[in-house]
Amino acid sequence: MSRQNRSGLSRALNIFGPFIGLVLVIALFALIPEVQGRFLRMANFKSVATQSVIVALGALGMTLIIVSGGIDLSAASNIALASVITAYAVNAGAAPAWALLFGVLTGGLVGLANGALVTRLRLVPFIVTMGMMGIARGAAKWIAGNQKIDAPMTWINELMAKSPRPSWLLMAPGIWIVILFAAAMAVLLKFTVFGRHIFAVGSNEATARLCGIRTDRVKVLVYAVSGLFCGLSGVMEFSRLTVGDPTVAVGLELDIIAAVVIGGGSLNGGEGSILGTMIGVLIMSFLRNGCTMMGWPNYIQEIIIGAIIIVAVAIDRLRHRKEC
Amino acid sequence: MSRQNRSGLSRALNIFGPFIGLVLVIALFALIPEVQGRFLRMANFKSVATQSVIVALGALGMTLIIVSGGIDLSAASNIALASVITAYAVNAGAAPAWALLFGVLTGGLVGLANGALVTRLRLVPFIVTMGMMGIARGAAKWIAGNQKIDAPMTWINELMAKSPRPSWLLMAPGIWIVILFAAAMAVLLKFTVFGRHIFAVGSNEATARLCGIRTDRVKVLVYAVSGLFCGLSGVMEFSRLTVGDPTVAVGLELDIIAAVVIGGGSLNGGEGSILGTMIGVLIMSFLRNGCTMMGWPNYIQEIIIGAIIIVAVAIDRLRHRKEC
Amino acid sequence: AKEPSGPSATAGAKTLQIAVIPKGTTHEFWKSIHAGAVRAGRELGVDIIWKGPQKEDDRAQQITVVEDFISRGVDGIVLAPLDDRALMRPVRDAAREKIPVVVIDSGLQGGDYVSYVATDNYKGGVLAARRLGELLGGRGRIFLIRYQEGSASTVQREAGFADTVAKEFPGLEILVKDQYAGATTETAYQLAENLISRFPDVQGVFTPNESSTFGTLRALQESGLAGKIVFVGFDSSPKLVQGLRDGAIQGLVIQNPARMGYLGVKTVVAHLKGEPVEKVVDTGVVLATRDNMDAPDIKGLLSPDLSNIAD
Amino acid sequence: MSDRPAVPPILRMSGIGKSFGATQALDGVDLELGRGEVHALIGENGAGKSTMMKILSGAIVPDAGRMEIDGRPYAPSGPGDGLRGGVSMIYQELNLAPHLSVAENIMLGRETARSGWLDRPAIRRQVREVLELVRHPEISPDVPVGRLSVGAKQLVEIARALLNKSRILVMDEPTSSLTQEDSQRLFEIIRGLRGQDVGVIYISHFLEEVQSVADSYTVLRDGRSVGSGAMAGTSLDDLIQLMVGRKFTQLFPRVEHACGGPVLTLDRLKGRRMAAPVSLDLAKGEILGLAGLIGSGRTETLRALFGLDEVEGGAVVVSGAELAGRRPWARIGRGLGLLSEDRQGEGLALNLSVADNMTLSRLAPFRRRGLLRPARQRRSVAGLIDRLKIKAKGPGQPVGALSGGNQQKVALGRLLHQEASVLLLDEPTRGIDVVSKSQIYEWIGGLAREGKAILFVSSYLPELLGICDRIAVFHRGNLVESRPAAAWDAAGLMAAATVGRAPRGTPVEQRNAE
Ligand SMILES: Nc1ncnc2c1ncn2[C@@H]1O[C@H](COP(=O)(O)OP(=O)(O)OP(=O)(O)O)[C@@H](O)[C@H]1O
Ligand SMILES: Nc1ncnc2c1ncn2[C@@H]1O[C@H](COP(=O)(O)OP(=O)(O)OP(=O)(O)O)[C@@H](O)[C@H]1O
Ligand SMILES: [Mg+2]
Ligand SMILES: [Mg+2]
Repeated sequence: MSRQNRSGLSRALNIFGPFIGLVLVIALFALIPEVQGRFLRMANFKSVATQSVIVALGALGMTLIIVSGGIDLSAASNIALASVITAYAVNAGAAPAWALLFGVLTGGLVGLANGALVTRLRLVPFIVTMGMMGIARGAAKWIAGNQKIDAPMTWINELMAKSPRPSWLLMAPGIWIVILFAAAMAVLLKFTVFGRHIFAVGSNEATARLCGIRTDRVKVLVYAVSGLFCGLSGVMEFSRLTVGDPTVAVGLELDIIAAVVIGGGSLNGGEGSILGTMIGVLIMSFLRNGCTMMGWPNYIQEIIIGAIIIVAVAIDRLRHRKEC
Repeated sequence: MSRQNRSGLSRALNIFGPFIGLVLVIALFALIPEVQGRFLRMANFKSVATQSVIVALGALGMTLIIVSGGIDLSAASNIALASVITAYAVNAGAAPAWALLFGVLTGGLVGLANGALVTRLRLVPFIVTMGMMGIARGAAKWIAGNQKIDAPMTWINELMAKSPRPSWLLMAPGIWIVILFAAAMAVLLKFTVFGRHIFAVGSNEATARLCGIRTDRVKVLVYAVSGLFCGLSGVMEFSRLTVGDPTVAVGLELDIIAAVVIGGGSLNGGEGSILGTMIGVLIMSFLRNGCTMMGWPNYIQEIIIGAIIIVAVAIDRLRHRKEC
Repeated sequence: AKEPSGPSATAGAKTLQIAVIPKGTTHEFWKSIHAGAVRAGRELGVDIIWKGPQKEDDRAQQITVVEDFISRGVDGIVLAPLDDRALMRPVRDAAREKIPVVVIDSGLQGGDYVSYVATDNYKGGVLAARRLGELLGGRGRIFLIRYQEGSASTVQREAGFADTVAKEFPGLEILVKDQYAGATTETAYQLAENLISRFPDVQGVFTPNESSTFGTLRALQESGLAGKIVFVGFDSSPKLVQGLRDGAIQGLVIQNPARMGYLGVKTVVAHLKGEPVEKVVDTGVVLATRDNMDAPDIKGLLSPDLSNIAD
Repeated sequence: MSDRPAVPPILRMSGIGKSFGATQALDGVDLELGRGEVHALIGENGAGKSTMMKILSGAIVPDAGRMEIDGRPYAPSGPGDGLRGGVSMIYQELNLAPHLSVAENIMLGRETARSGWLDRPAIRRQVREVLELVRHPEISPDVPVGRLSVGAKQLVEIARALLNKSRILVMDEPTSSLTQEDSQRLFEIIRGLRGQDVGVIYISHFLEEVQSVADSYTVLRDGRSVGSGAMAGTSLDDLIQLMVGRKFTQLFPRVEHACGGPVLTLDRLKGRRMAAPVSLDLAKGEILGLAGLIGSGRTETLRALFGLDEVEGGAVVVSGAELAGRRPWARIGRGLGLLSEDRQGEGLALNLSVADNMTLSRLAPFRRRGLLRPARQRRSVAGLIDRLKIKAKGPGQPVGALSGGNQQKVALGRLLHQEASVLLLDEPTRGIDVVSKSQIYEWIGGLAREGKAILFVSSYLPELLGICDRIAVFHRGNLVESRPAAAWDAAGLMAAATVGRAPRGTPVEQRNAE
């Protein structure tokens, strides 16, 4: 009986656990009188959500990769490259829909290249994607001619507008896109054979192979899908900036990875969830937003976010230990 | 007989293998008529060696960490912090020797903190050091008051002077320091009990524990030693810049890790060597040097270096596969 | 990239090689300098090698670049130092190797260079403060959004701005003064957005360089504040010029980077030919507003002709 | 039982060869398997059995030879091909994804799905059924496999293999961590499969088991087939003679030794993962066997005793002094040494050399003025390799390249090198061939004669009865009964382990070595 209870409690902790961190962060700022009123407003929440879109899309793909036991350091460069390609296409007169497609596919191609290198050459993902990080960033600068690419405004730029055109959308279309894809990926991970195989590959690759799972195919797919998400994220970045900027998002890969890990992903593979990741993204965004609102200097912000990453993971760790 | 030969060959490959990459890179530029004469000059080699000192010192510590199965993303921030502290101390009127000591110890403390967090809280090193990366960088900016710190010239700044004061040194004292410590660390890794323990912890931590190795102590020591090296590297950075700059070396941790991995280190732990790492450092430095001399645009350089990282590790991989 | 050399290449004599080393390579500002340098190169028949630090704004890397060019043995160097002290030693090394250095854009301590060709950054900040103060009538709540920790030229602009506000417009209240926009447009965008969430009643903003100006412009546009508050920025780009025309930006302090690059190369070549050169050359700053933006001289500065750089 | 010669054999492997670098693991081996036949593959450690079967499953590509299934050529390029070709396999080393649940592991690679969507109810049903089949319905399908004991993990693997319904089922030492009861159940299942025309290849070092379950056999020695035939009419001695090439007489050599005063006392020791506190005494020169079902808590007791698991209460007294330090390094300092039951996960650092693995717990003898002398280390390890008859290229070979049994010997070698005075052996003979086993029993006896104290955990009752001075039985985490070995018999031990109470007045029967 008591065991039953305990497992019920731990299950509850497991479901609500990830939210605790988020609630704590929001509560923290909501309690500071100085910013209270401003912080808790709908407009601010919307703006935080919009700021989160780019990291969130990258993190969706990164979750798949991390669950499969990999890592992708090229995500941020890939985002920059896709944003440049989209701007280039719009600028060259392509229809916005085509430009969007090009951007997304560019991301997908980079991801595919990552996957192919990881599986064909049997290299550790850390190295492959670290190399790809330089390659994609260099390519972005090359294509953009070391400059921002100015592009005429199109409906692509509406995707990240805080006050969306059909006003019944309430939030930027980008946010809805994230919600949609997050739901889709959560279902993919939990309820499909492919999702199961991703977990298996991350948990024990040798076993997965011996059980007849085509581990290489799983990995290539995971990297390719993740690349597509980076591409979409790049399109959103372009939408937000209205220019294609090859220097954008430097170092963002660490934010993306941090979001996944704060959300319970394990860099050893086999663990992670979309819900957790999304909460991780929001935690980071709210922290940045709150710190700026408080007018704290940037270095304080850097220190706090560094500390929070450690604390969040430590709490997650404790939670897991209790459980077993 | 043929077996004997084969194993002899593979042993030769094993010893000279790491050099192949370096020789290839040097040969590449030595064959381009445009820079040939200049590239192969002693003065240029000296200047490349001096440029390598900072990464090399960081990579010495990183090799220990990677062999022990960890990783340190905070290395570059730690270098910046140490350089700021050294400048601060010199500026505040401390004797140069004390300033140097403070710088090195600061690095050591950050390393110690990493080690303590990794072992006490049982967190993955990736996360701990990612958090520490923000904390150390923020602290550096804080201490420096968001500015670089100008400090009067002392003998510390001679450490990285291309034309050293006692001219019989031939090279910057910093280079000698690297050679000295590299030799010491190579001996430590190969010929001491502590070195064996590092390999054991990296190869299988549970086994190490079973064999009575104090795995936590080994890890804390490894991170602390690595921190000391980062501290020293920070002092060298200060010596080179003549100012304490909190924004220096952003992203350098990836260069450092790449050097270790190009040199045969495995991010799964249990593999790596000091010689390999040093060659990895030189490969990266010569590539940068050659590309700059050629006047190639940065994006080309970024792409080339990204590709070289992948190729170098792929070659290493092939070499290993042959062997078994 | 290496430029095709001018008429004298065919003359058979060895063409001079001049390395031009910016702080970074991806801002439009540096593109203009590049364009100016290339124009001077064409006119004088010298090779221009354009090469910035591998990582934008990294002092250590810039030292490496200077050293590598000394190794290569170029004939002269035009350098925009990332640090007024850190670059002293490599510049001295160059002098020792008889390679003259002309410093552009930001200052350098010591006297090992031939000439200093730059904008008066402090004055740029002063101009911006006056514009903002006048438009607000000397009263109001404003942001000073900084660029990045440790960047000397923008620090001077920020100082010029803050000092002038303190001295001439005591009625202006600077709500925020130690927030850094960071290196990229996106980081500036987020910062400005968050600041606006916190202080929606802000009346004026100053930003000290192109990326922070553009990021802030995007944030103002998105929150519907563009044109409603007084916004003065620094440097130009097509989107900023558009903003100026639309009334979203009330003033852009612009420098003359092309001239900086042009004069930098001219000066170093003159020195190599043994001609006397000025120790300090000011390339001037002006304030562009909606009213004067179509005047020919201002127009040329706002939309520089970059067509001659071929990469 | 080749009484149906007309039908083509279900599997024919001929001229199989494979070498790993300089090691020739297999050299022209032939094997035939008939429908409904259970074929035993036996041989010494390192003879090439696992390699042969990995070739069959597609995990390894052979250098030479051909394979046919049902008369059709069969050349798998990966384990996936093998499975689709109708071959499923239980590998010698545990092969599970620790983060996934029992159900997920059992269904791995063969998830019941409707166009890509997992059919959860169907999966649940099938997993339940197969767990019933192995008579362990108490294993929860939802618990992550990483939390199971080794024995339970092995059951999960068996369940997975049974679920596959393949034409050919290969079992590489499936019972190495099972109790006899579970093993018996497995044999029943195998006999059932025989009726369904499935061909089974069975590898085990428990030759009595092999004899009772198999119809025919092939013996490998040094990568060559040295004999095959029908099991009926072949005696154990014949098999052993084929395996080792000489006569072999005594499995349980008696080494006379005397017990002295107590050296180790557990006083209500309670570890974090132990169900109940345990008290016991161990005397100098005594071999104390610990029997019990899987999950009965023997491993947990050893781990708590050795400081690998957190200790919550109680005391450990060694030679009269209570141990203060609770970490393994402190315990090793007091002369304790542990052999882990999980040799791949914990026992060995697979990519380190044999030399490093053997000497890791005591490097001091090779140190002079702070520096190690690798030549000395190698020499001393070479000595151990000879003594233990480990099949390895040399001290420098990575231990991961050795066969399962030889890896186990390396782990044992470490304890010898460590010169531990209290040896905690958790299933020390797992995966070790008969001859080596008797050798190991002899050493254990020898160690006892030298005055070392030995805790011997085993699920193989004959060896407990054969070499222990005293045997204690665990039941659900409690030590329920401890008697001199002579006062136990196999049935009594089984009874005590299953119901937690020894039958009263069990007659002291002749020790049954089967
Ligand atoms: N990956 C490998 N690399 C190098 N050598 C190997 C490898 N795998 C097996 N071997 C060698 O092949 C030989 C046969 O090994 P195998 O595992 O087939 O033996 P086995 O009969 O299963 O022994 P055991 O009863 O101990 O499990 C051994 O000498 C072993 O050292
Ligand atoms: N069927 C099972 N289902 C879930 N958990 C189990 C099961 N069997 C064992 N365990 C876990 O294993 C622990 C005890 O296993 P342990 O390895 O100590 O037993 P053992 O007697 O050494 O068995 P073995 O013979 O397998 O080594 C239990 O506390 C339990 O957590
Ligand atoms: Mg085997
Ligand atoms: Mg056990």
